[in-house]
Amino acid sequence: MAETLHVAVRTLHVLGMVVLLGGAGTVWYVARRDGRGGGSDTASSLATGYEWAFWGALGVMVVTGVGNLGALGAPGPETRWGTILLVKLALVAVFVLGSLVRTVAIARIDAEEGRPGPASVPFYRRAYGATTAALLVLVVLAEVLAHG
Amino acid sequence: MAETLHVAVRTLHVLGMVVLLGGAGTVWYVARRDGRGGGSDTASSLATGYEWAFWGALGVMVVTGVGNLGALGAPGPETRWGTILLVKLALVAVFVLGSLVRTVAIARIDAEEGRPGPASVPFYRRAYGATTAALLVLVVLAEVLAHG
Amino acid sequence: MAEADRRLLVWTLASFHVAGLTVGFVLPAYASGGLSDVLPEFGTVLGFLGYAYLWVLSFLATRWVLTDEVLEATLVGAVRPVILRGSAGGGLVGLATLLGPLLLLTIQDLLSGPSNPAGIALILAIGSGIATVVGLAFGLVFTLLDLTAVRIAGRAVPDGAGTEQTKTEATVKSPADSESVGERR
Amino acid sequence: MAEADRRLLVWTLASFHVAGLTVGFVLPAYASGGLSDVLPEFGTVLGFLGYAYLWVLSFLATRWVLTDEVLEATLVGAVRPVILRGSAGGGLVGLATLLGPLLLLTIQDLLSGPSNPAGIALILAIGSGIATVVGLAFGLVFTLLDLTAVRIAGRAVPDGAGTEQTKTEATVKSPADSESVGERR
Repeated sequence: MAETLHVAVRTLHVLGMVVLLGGAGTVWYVARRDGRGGGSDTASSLATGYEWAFWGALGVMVVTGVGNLGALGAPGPETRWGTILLVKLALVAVFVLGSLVRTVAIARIDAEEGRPGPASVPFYRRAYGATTAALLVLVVLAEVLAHG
Repeated sequence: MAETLHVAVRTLHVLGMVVLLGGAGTVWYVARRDGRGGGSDTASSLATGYEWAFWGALGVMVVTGVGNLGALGAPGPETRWGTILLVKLALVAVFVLGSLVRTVAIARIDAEEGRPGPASVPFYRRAYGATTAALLVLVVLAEVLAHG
Repeated sequence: MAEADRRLLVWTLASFHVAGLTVGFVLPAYASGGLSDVLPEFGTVLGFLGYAYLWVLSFLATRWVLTDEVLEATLVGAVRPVILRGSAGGGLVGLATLLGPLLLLTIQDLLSGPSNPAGIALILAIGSGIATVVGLAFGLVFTLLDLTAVRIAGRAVPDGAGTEQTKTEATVKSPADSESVGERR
Repeated sequence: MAEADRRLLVWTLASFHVAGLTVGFVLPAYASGGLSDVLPEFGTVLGFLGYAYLWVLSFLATRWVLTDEVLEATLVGAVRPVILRGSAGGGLVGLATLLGPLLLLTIQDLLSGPSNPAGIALILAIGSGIATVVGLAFGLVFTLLDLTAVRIAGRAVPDGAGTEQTKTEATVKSPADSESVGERR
């Protein structure tokens, strides 16, 4: 039973990351592709959908992440493992704050322009490129913590 | 060194799944959303991009998956772990065959209709819904194998 | 702002408050070495329920804080309304965070008649006061964080989405806005 | 079919052939219990390189098999050209799979002059023959799998994308097709 719960928590943690990283990567890819063509409708409508999904998935990540930490009986902060975890937690904190800015900016773009013009494409590209990069670093840190 | 390699292999395996599942989920979500609205341009252009990414990521998944199996020194097929692995491998085989059909169908839709009409939306929805569902099952099996 | 965008903001800020609070607790708690002892005893399911409870409280409070008037006022640069309301919302969340679980734990005792009503009432009053003040403080901190994010986002978005411009555009464009947004979702 | 779609098909089929071959080997090998002993000795990096080598071979062969003519013929229902060419491509891949690593392993011996040229040539000839025949067989199997997938896909796609219709449409629409595809990518 505790086994099953633990596997479920881990699975949810991975699926949460799939939503966060897969979504950010997709929006980034579409914004890059559209930037060359001209239009930004696809990127914009995907971005708005992503922001909704993002905060749901982030909640799942936080709660399953902490749950994992508890179930593992994490080593202390003075160990090598603990240092990496501290780095990861700090990066998570920065990432969450940055994502708040990103979502608020997206909501502003949606509100101000009925249909976002091509002027917002560079912003999409930068914002989702940075989000993707930060999440990639977090995945690497998570793998190091899980198996390193 | 071997440690680092193993973590890199695991990370690639997770990132490959992010591409496969994140992408399939996104196309499915967009096809569902567009189906109500009418147009299918976004779903179609995303789907074509996804199929390119899919086969690259699948190769990464296969090679890192087998690499993992080797590095783990997998238990034999008669254990409970081995039975789950066999189920997973069989599902992977079916999934790969099904994905081949899906990609060929997408290539046909792209080739036949200059701009895919709304008639293809139900196909997108079914195809990517099934892909997403199969990948979800594979993730659960993978988590059970990794930590169960 | 169109209704759809307000809903996205409420959803985002409510989720951010709980996630930020959790990370903001776990980080120093782990760094100080105390978390490793406490966390395993907490229980996974209990943790999930607690998080969900906090999220619902945060959602209700954020929605209450972020009325159309407060949002409009904030976007044109007035910070007083949102800070006042945000702190008050935080206080309510703090109070509910204490009372909800407490009620759940003591419901049986309360129904069977408490042994010392006056003593319990006193302890409850003191506890509620502390919880409200702590909630107020957190509400203030998070409101300031939200405001900072709004400021930075305003600068990050292209074509200088200034505050005055926003006001007029939001007023003029409002119907077209909500139409196209609704169409896209 | 437009050029972009042919490229997607080549990329997809080449990747499928290697992935399918690998899964098709690992599944029975693991079920029989032999894999657990062999695999750990194989080495991760060597496995990656081998996979990449096979992929390149598969890509070259698939691109060689899937010329415009073969593809057109297949789409109107003629299976002979693709089966013949597919099997031949498989044979070439089999041969290259043997010779590539072999050359790499024996390059030093070859340069310093082999001790028994005639014996080596004989062994090489036999080995090449076996590798080619095995490759032919796999080429045939995978070509049949590909054809089955094309058939099923033809039925799954809406508005009955029949074979004759495809031919004419592909001819008539070709310029518009490649334009819009290029624009979308």
